Amino acid sequence: MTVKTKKKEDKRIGLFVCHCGVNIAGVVDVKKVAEALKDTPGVSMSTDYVYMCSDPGQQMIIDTIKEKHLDGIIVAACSPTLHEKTFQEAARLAGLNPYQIEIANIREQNSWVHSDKDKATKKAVKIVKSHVAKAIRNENLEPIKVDVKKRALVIGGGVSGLQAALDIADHGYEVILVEKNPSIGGKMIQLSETFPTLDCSQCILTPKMVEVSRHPRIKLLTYHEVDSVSGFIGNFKVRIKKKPRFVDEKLCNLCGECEKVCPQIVPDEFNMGLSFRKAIYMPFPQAIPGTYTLDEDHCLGLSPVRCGKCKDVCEPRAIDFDMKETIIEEEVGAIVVATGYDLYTMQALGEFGGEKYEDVVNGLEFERILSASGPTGGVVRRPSDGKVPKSVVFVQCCGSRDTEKHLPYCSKICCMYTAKHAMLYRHRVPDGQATVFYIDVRTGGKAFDEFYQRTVEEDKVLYIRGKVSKVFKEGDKLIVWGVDTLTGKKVEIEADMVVLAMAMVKTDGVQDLLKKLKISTDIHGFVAEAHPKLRPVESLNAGFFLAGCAHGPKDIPEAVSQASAAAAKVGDLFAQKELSHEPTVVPVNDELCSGCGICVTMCPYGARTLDPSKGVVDVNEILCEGCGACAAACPCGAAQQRNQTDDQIFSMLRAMLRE
Amino acid sequence: MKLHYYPGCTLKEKAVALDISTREAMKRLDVELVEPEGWTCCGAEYPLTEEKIVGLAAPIRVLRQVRDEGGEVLVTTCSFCFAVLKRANKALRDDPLKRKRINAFLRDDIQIDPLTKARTTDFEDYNGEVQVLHLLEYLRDRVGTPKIKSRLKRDLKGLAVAPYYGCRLLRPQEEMAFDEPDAPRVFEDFLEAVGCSAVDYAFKQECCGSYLSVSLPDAATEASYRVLRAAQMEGARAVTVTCPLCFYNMDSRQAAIKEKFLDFSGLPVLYFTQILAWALGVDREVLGLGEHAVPADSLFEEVPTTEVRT
Amino acid sequence: MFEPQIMCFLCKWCTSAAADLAGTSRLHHVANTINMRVMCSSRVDPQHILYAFKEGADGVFLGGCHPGDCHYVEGNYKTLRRIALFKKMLADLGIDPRRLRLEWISAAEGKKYAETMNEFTEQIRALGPLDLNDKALVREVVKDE
Amino acid sequence: MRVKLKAGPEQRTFIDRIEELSGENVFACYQCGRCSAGCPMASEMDLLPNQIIRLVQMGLLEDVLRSKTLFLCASCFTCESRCPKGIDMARVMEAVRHILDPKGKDAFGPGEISPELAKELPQQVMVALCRKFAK
Ligand SMILES: Cc1cc2nc3c(=O)[nH]c(=O)nc-3n(C[C@H](O)[C@H](O)[C@H](O)COP(=O)(O)OP(=O)(O)OC[C@H]3O[C@@H](n4cnc5c(N)ncnc54)[C@H](O)[C@@H]3O)c2cc1C
Ligand SMILES: Cc1cc2nc3c(=O)[nH]c(=O)nc-3n(C[C@H](O)[C@H](O)[C@H](O)COP(=O)(O)OP(=O)(O)OC[C@H]3O[C@@H](n4cnc5c(N)ncnc54)[C@H](O)[C@@H]3O)c2cc1C
Ligand code: SF4
Ligand code: SF4
Ligand code: SF4
Ligand code: SF4
Ligand code: SF4
Ligand code: SF4
Ligand code: SF4
Ligand code: SF4
Repeated sequence: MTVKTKKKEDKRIGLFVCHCGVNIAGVVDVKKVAEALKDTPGVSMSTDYVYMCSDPGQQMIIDTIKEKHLDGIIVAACSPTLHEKTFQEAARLAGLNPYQIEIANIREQNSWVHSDKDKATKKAVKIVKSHVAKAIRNENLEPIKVDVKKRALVIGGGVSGLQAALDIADHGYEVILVEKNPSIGGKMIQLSETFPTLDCSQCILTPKMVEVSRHPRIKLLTYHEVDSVSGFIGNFKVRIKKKPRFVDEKLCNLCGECEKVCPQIVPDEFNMGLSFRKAIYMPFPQAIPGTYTLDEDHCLGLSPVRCGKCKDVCEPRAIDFDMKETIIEEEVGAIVVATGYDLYTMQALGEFGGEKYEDVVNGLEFERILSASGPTGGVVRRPSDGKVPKSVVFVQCCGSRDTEKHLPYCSKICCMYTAKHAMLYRHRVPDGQATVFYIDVRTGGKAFDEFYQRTVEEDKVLYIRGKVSKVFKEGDKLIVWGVDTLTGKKVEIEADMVVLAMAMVKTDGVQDLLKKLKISTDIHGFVAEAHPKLRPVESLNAGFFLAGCAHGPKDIPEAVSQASAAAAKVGDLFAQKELSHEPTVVPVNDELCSGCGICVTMCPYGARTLDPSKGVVDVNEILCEGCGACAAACPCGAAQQRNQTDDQIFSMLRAMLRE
Repeated sequence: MKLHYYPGCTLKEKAVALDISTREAMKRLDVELVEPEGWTCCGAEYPLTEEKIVGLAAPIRVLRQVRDEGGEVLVTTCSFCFAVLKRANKALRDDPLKRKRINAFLRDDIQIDPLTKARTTDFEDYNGEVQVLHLLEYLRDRVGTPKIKSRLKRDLKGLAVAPYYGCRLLRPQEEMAFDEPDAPRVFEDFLEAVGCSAVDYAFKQECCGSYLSVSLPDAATEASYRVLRAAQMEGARAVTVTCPLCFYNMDSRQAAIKEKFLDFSGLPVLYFTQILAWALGVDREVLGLGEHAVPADSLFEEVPTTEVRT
Repeated sequence: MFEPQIMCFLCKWCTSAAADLAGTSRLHHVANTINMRVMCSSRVDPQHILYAFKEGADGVFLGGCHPGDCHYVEGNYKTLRRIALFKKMLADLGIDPRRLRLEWISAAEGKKYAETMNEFTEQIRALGPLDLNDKALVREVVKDE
Repeated sequence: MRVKLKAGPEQRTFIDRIEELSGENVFACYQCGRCSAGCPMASEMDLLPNQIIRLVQMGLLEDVLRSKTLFLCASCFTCESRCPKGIDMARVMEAVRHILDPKGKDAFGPGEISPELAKELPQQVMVALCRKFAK
């Protein structure tokens, strides 16, 4: 935001050259510098002092600003990263706008790297001159301020979303949790036991699910989807679509009568299609909210004429065929994206026969086969004929680490879950043979490698270092063609079942959501973080945070840590009364803007949009981070960065280069 | 309609049945096949190192001839020829340097009369203008299943046939680019269009031993046995191929296979065009069944193929 | 000996920090260069570079963060594309494209910074003073005061 | 047996030459072995395809040139179609064959085909074989 500023011709600039003991003065003739600039247009006084940043030094600056009615100052001293804030504060105390302070770096980038006094002095003069040129053109600026709506939206009800929602709610803020499925729980609720401790997944997740559903500050919206989002950090407006469940959650008493009479049989998603459910169903016994849901896509027709059997038997009259899709609107200040992952399709790997042979399954299918609540009650049986498999082959890196035809990245969790699968299988079928084909075993994580070692040493799982080329069926056996690169032998194994460690990929359809949120993704469609090391749980787009596998492959401990970190970041945001933002952004000059839209494509933060009605660009200054890429690209000079305008840059160049 | 067709040298001598059945069948689909004038052997193998690129001259000469005769498409049936022509064509399209080198090479070859040393014809650079299609691809994309179905004269009553792709037809995928190497459909779709049922088996894209048939006959015998047995185990009554070398390995080797692998009882091998021609009503005598080592006659007798009234 | 003038645009997050580090490590180097700090290498418009040449720079240096490390996500990629294109244009304007150098120098690479300054200066020295024989053309392209 | 690895220019030249001839980046191979797992001829080979490429990476020229494998590859491209790093082993094999002693004996020449066999063989196989294995 700009505040009234004097014209450059009327400006009174003060120059303060620092000796920094001998650090500067030992090489640069500081008096000469002060002297040389005395008569530069705009400079109304110049002086030098031994330590500018010392208390007396700062006091001198404050007093001089007041006495001489300075409109701007230049401190020629060390790097701005060191004391820019110090001198801005001093200026503020003297009643000067802090954006009128310029730091000329004559230490790190001059006296400390040169020994020729004459050259260093001349260079210092040029450096300072360039700042004078800039300073007379600086505007008074005020930080941009906005309010914050202290409510958060969490999208996705897997373990990450649940953790984030609980943490934010426990910080004392309201949370809206949107889950597209009939129940929360995500993928974790489908897992059997979890590495590295082998806790039963449901035992540790159900309490969290219940806590979420009972938390006074969490509004749980299952079977809902985000329809659109507008606004910006601190001030989002969200439209949320409620999909009709056709069963009143409050009335349904879980008697299950409807399910008994429903004639429609559908593959059960929770069991990965290894068993069946009805068109009216409860996803799994611990589902939250505890209610039946009528699946419109499979129901015979939502009308008593077509069927209506369920409605007839429902005593509490919970079933309502006339429910319609509705839209809810909410206002929130922050959005956490926790939409999780999916597995790569087995269809993409035709040579493994995953689509052709029932007994070639993916990791999640095997989780259900291992699970006590699964379709086989925890007894390992193969899907085709229910036999207990005596030889199971596990294939790692299915679709992962394949730069050429599939996905180049490592899915990170499959080494661990394959070890878990092999171990659990050996526990369940003690006379069974488990063979794992791997390229590398990657078990970085606390207690992870110990877990893998146990699988090999204690459970005698045979690990073969090589990739499988082909799986095919002969009679009722699956034949696996692999290789042991350690002995250089091509190997063939007869298996009763093959488990493919399919790569983790972005959630199916999530790109539509991310497009609505207008947040950036990486090339694989996972949500991109602001900085891989220093800002790993924030999106580049202000106000968006990320948690769990929406950001990339990870296990539960990591997903939960990230969720808590994202919640903490939301807490940071909400702890502020209002948001303030650097004003050195790039606005638009409506009169010069031709509406070409070039700058729009340059901006990594979506701060610039083309306003079709006005034919010019619209800048949301809250979103602009001030990189200046747009300013450099604008062919019309309509995009000028505050206090680093093209005019300022040109004038600095003149000051530096013209003899 | 006229269509450029490259038979390749094997079809002119050892695999006459493939040539004849192709011509007869295409006639019944209103396509007249014309051979590019003065065509020569394509070289059979696509040169795989950068220094052997003169090997591209032969196939490119053929393609240039097709272009000069006004042809836009060239079809082949033999997988080896197909691979060489298609890959050479793509190499010329994609790589300006190869384009230059091969054209320079061919320019000498055409412009200078070896005797009089005089320039003869005007030469126009060949830049990959012609499209090379395998007949299966042509049938799928240009003729189309509905038309094939409408011309069928015999009902093959779902005869169980195992399609054999072998190694040259689909790989390398980036260059052959007309079906998925590990989950192909084109051959299956063809068989279903002519009234057979396509047998799904695990070895349809495994190599039959290829040219190692000569230097390492035992390995080829074993490789072919694996394919044949897998097809038979899935209930195939015959295996069908597109390539004379595949045919040789799977048909002529069956005596050796039977000697070595006692569980194998023999399985007729047919060119896909023989099935097509038969279904389109071509007389059995014309199909060249006499060339087969494993009699296929019985198959045509035993399977009750009824005439479809038209 | 010819002492070239070299104008350096340094991104605040990486190369300018590297220049500071060269300072704290007292890595002495030639004094022919002079630095301007910008928020991101992508803030630099070819116009600025051309203007620097016109005002007397014999060489122009542009420093940014390594690919993947840009504080503003992909500003350095934008720079890379922009500069590659601009170098072609420079040749048309009669300015040897070698007079413009783009280098990724991270905040940790003080040594690389100092060495690059020395090296680039030598390179420009070898090329000799910039003789803008077609000043008019350059002037047309660059806006003036 | 212990081999002494020499990382000298001689090894480098060999590796560069293979890369240049084949157009493949042999260092892209991460030794997953998938090529060998699916190779129809692997059971006949003294060195598996992945071992060939490994030896090339290590610059062990002699071992590679000595291998029978070079003349067992049928250029069937099964490995190429499944290699996660897109390496075309048939090209690597051909490149190695290319730098074998040019004056050496043909691995398999037309002379080795008996007239009876020649009568029966499809033409293409003889042309192909000579292209692959003869000097
Ligand atoms: C076979 C297998 C075994 C595993 N075993 C273990 C193990 O033993 N130990 C371990 O630590 N980890 C294990 N994992 C990893 C574990 O599954 C994940 O780390 C964890 O589930 C990630 O949780 P999440 O919340 O990020 O994602 P998810 O569990 O995928 O949850 C995402 C949620 O978001 C919802 N959603 C998606 N899109 C939308 C949308 N547009 N709108 C609204 N909601 C949406 C989804 O419906 C889902 O409920 C295993 C993974 C696999 C594949
Ligand atoms: C060779 C090597 C290379 C690496 N390269 C990378 C890389 O390229 N990328 C990457 O992401 N990671 C890398 N890492 C990992 C990275 O170093 C760590 O992840 C990171 O430094 C951990 O930070 P920390 O704050 O947890 O611990 P530390 O950096 O160890 O900080 C702990 C601090 O606590 C202080 N301290 C200890 N005890 C006490 C006490 N009793 N009282 C007060 N203070 C105490 C210590 O003095 C120290 O300052 C590398 C690690 C190594 C060993
Ligand atoms: S019959 Fe009604 S109350 Fe009972 S489970 Fe079904 S919907 Fe719920
Ligand atoms: S109306 Fe639909 S859900 Fe109800 S019983 Fe019939 S098919 Fe099932
Ligand atoms: S985690 Fe292991 S199995 Fe999964 S992609 Fe990485 S290396 Fe392969
Ligand atoms: S301990 Fe370190 S070096 Fe070893 S496998 Fe783990 S991450 Fe790699
Ligand atoms: S300065 Fe950067 S962040 Fe701001 S609008 Fe321009 S491109 Fe976007
Ligand atoms: S680049 Fe400049 S002229 Fe074009 S839309 Fe943006 S501000 Fe307007
Ligand atoms: S399949 Fe490819 S990456 Fe794997 S070992 Fe063979 S050549 Fe190397
Ligand atoms: S191309 Fe050669 S190495 Fe590759 S699978 Fe075929 S025979 Fe084996």
